[in-house]
Amino acid sequence: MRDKICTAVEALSEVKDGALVAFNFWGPGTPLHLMKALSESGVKDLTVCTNNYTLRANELREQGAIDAAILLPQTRKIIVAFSGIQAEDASASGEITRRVQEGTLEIENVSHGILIERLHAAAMCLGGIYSPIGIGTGLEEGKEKRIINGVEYIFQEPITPDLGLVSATKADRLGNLVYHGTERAANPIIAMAAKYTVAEVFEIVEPGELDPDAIVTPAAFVDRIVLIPSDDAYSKEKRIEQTLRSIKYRLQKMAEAEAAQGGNA
Amino acid sequence: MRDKICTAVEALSEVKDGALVAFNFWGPGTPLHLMKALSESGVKDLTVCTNNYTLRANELREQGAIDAAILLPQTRKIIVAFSGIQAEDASASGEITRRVQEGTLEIENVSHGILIERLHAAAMCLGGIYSPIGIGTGLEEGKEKRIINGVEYIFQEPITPDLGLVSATKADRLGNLVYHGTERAANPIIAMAAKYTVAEVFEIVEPGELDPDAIVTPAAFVDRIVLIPSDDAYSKEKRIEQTLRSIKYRLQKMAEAEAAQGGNA
Amino acid sequence: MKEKLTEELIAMRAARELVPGDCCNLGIGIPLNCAAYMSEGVLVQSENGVLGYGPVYDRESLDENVERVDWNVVDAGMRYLEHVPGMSFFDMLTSFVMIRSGRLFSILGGLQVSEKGDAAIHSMSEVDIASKIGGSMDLAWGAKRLIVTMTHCSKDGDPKIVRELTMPVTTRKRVDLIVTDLAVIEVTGSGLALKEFAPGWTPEEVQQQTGATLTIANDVREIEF
Amino acid sequence: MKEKLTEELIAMRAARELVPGDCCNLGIGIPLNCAAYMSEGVLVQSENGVLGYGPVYDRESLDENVERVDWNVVDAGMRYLEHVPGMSFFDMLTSFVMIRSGRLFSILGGLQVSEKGDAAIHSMSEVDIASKIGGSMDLAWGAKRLIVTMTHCSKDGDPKIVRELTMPVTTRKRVDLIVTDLAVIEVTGSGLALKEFAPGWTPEEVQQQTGATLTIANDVREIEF
Repeated sequence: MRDKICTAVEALSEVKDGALVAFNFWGPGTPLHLMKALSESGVKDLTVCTNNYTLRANELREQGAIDAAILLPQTRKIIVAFSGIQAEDASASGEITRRVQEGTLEIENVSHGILIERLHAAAMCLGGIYSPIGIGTGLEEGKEKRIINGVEYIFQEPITPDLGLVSATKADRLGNLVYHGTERAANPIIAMAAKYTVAEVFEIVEPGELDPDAIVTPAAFVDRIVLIPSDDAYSKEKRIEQTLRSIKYRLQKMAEAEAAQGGNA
Repeated sequence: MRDKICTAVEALSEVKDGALVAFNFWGPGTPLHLMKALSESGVKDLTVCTNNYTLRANELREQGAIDAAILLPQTRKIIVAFSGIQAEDASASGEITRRVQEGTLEIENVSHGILIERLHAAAMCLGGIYSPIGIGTGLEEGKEKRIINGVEYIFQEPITPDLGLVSATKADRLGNLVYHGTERAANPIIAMAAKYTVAEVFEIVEPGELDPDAIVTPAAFVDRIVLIPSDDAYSKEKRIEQTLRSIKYRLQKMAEAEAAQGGNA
Repeated sequence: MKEKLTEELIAMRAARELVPGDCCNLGIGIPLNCAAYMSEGVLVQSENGVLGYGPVYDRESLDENVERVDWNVVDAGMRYLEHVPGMSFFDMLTSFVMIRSGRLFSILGGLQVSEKGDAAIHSMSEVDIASKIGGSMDLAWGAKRLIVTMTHCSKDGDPKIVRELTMPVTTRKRVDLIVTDLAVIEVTGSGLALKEFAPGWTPEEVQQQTGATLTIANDVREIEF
Repeated sequence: MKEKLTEELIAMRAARELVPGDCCNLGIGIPLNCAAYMSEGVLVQSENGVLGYGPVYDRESLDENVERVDWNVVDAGMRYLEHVPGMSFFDMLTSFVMIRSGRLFSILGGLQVSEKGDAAIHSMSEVDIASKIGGSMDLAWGAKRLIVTMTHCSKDGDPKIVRELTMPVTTRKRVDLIVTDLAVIEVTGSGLALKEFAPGWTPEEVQQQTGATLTIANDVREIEF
């Protein structure tokens, strides 16, 4: 049997320059271990497709927290539904602004629903879809429109990732995946849409240990399984520590802002 | 709280003539109790959309087995991916032929994938999709085609059921559904695509008894929940009996056919 | 001096639009406060893939609850959620089917609303390059009923209810109800109808702070709490 | 008199195209027999929503096994399946993503195959009004590799491998390999290449039973079992 279990480095060894890479970025269910490995892989000219492109503060990044900007030096285009790019405490923000202005970085804004429907259109091998979202907004610029049964739609092309990075709670050796809670998010759709899917998991079990009714991503969609090492910077425990640090940092910033306002009043 | 739990008669009381009704017909996961109730409801001019339109032999029908043809007198159009209409032992077959010839019944042939993608397009509120399936076949007749990035596609309109009849193993009182095994099939997609969804289940439990990670159809998609009475003709036990009778009947027919062939040789 | 409604009171009033059995998505900002005032039996949805959630962990106390918190369960705004009976988790495809198909009420924050029911809901990011559209366009387009909650005027005192939007459009002709710190206004086919006004204010005073013409509903009355 | 291969032998030869780790859908007819000859580790899929299934209950013995059979687990052909480790159940949307996206081998039965790789796979129903397309069009279009298994000629002796299809088309230009009771034939960009022939037959005899021109592969050989 072909073994799907390998390290992140092995799993990403054949990714090519110019690849379109998709991943979920929404707290739990973010493939941080694989993102880190991809940032160290040397591939360049990536198109990065993610639901959220939220920058962490420099202070948190110095303590190990990462965000999609870890791939920024290798990125030529970002497709994203929600961006949180705070200028004051995230230096990557300035880099993004500068690179967009000088024309070495492109940003394509979509909505969460459009992102998901375009990924799913790719999974179903469709040529395109007519979506109702964005009519009368900035998103219709340059797009083909069509009225069907009296309603106006925008033509949307599928987004087919060359590489899907997926995060799940558990895999069995065959590649069946289960998710817990809201880590599911875009992960199952990315696994189905990508030409090549790598899943990072916190645990690998034997076939038969997962309830066949509860498997969300069947093995056919998973090409490689990477077990996150227990001493990894993105182990379960380390992620909780980083989350708590990030919340404290945010609370502190809010308190500072309030104090400053109080001083002005 | 609005109570979603009711009888089949109550659940179907507001279905209107001319409705498009969708259901899964594939062994387990077929809403037989609701199909029976719909056949007794008096609504007419239905469009029936189902993955399989397989007729049972008269002998089995007399013993309580049903198929989509129970709705035939109320049906003006059938949208179907796979038809098993055996002339010799199912009298409904003759009725279908006659009505198609006289123009009171229309049949639209699709593939399983086309049926599902059109139902899902409706669920996502799309205006239409470009599907690769059916190019160069009879299914492209009369359809708009388009070449996108060098590949030819057929424009498919969404199928939006007015009524979705769904079969699941269990519901909780809120309407969350879980399925077991291959009863899942088209049920979750029909629940999402239909304007009004009625689920028949074998058991209703309290909220919290279903694992939130294992719920397949969330409560928002279910308008009414019908518990199949334990003495119903389509209770779990009765279905198994009907299945066994159907298998025996098929084996007997095959034996007869072989004997006849042997006689001819 | 006349008081405007607090964010809590705006949220309380908006939450009253829902009855048990309804499903609802709450946007960032004022709408998030609605959760506390919802009738029991309203199922709250978040676009990352959860329906039927209840209390949210207080950020201040998260590190005291490290053992109890389920770190895999957040809403779209990254708030950690307690487990409650009847909750379900699903993927974003299922989530956006739910959002688009008229099964959810959406209560969203607003930057501007026009008399036609157009709304500017999402902002651009701090550096004005990437947008913060998120789920707002889908939520606004597909809502069973779209309720926008916001302050009646901007910090600079400019009316946020206007004839034509001047900010980036999130949705066209979809707003059903506007709940502000001064009024409850229905968007009808023939314009804006003032239904309720904040205690101590008059319909005329509300009109003065509004950038579009209000018709005064026959049964106009003070907002009651 | 020369023997043609039995359906079992056709299935055995076709099954050999797969290696452990491959995923595969088996059509009705001869392909169903392949299951028995698959290498361990090949995951078999059925379009109603199951992957990784193993043994199928014998229909004759179902009523002896009423207590053991899981009546909720069937394949597309309504055969009851035993539970095996690693099996998964999913909805038809997931199933058809899997089917279309080149992740599965498809082994399907055939009524006719043309030299261009067109195939007639589905029949019309007995009354010729409704079709039996089922999943065949999706399975043929989206297969990683499409293998058609069939008898070389019809019951009346007509070749089923032809220049142009005369029966309703299921798919155009998708067939990769044809396995019949006489031969293994590859569909290439430049036509049909005879790779293997049934024991006791010659390439010339196979050509005589074929309605299109075969090129004889350099390494043509007898099918080995």
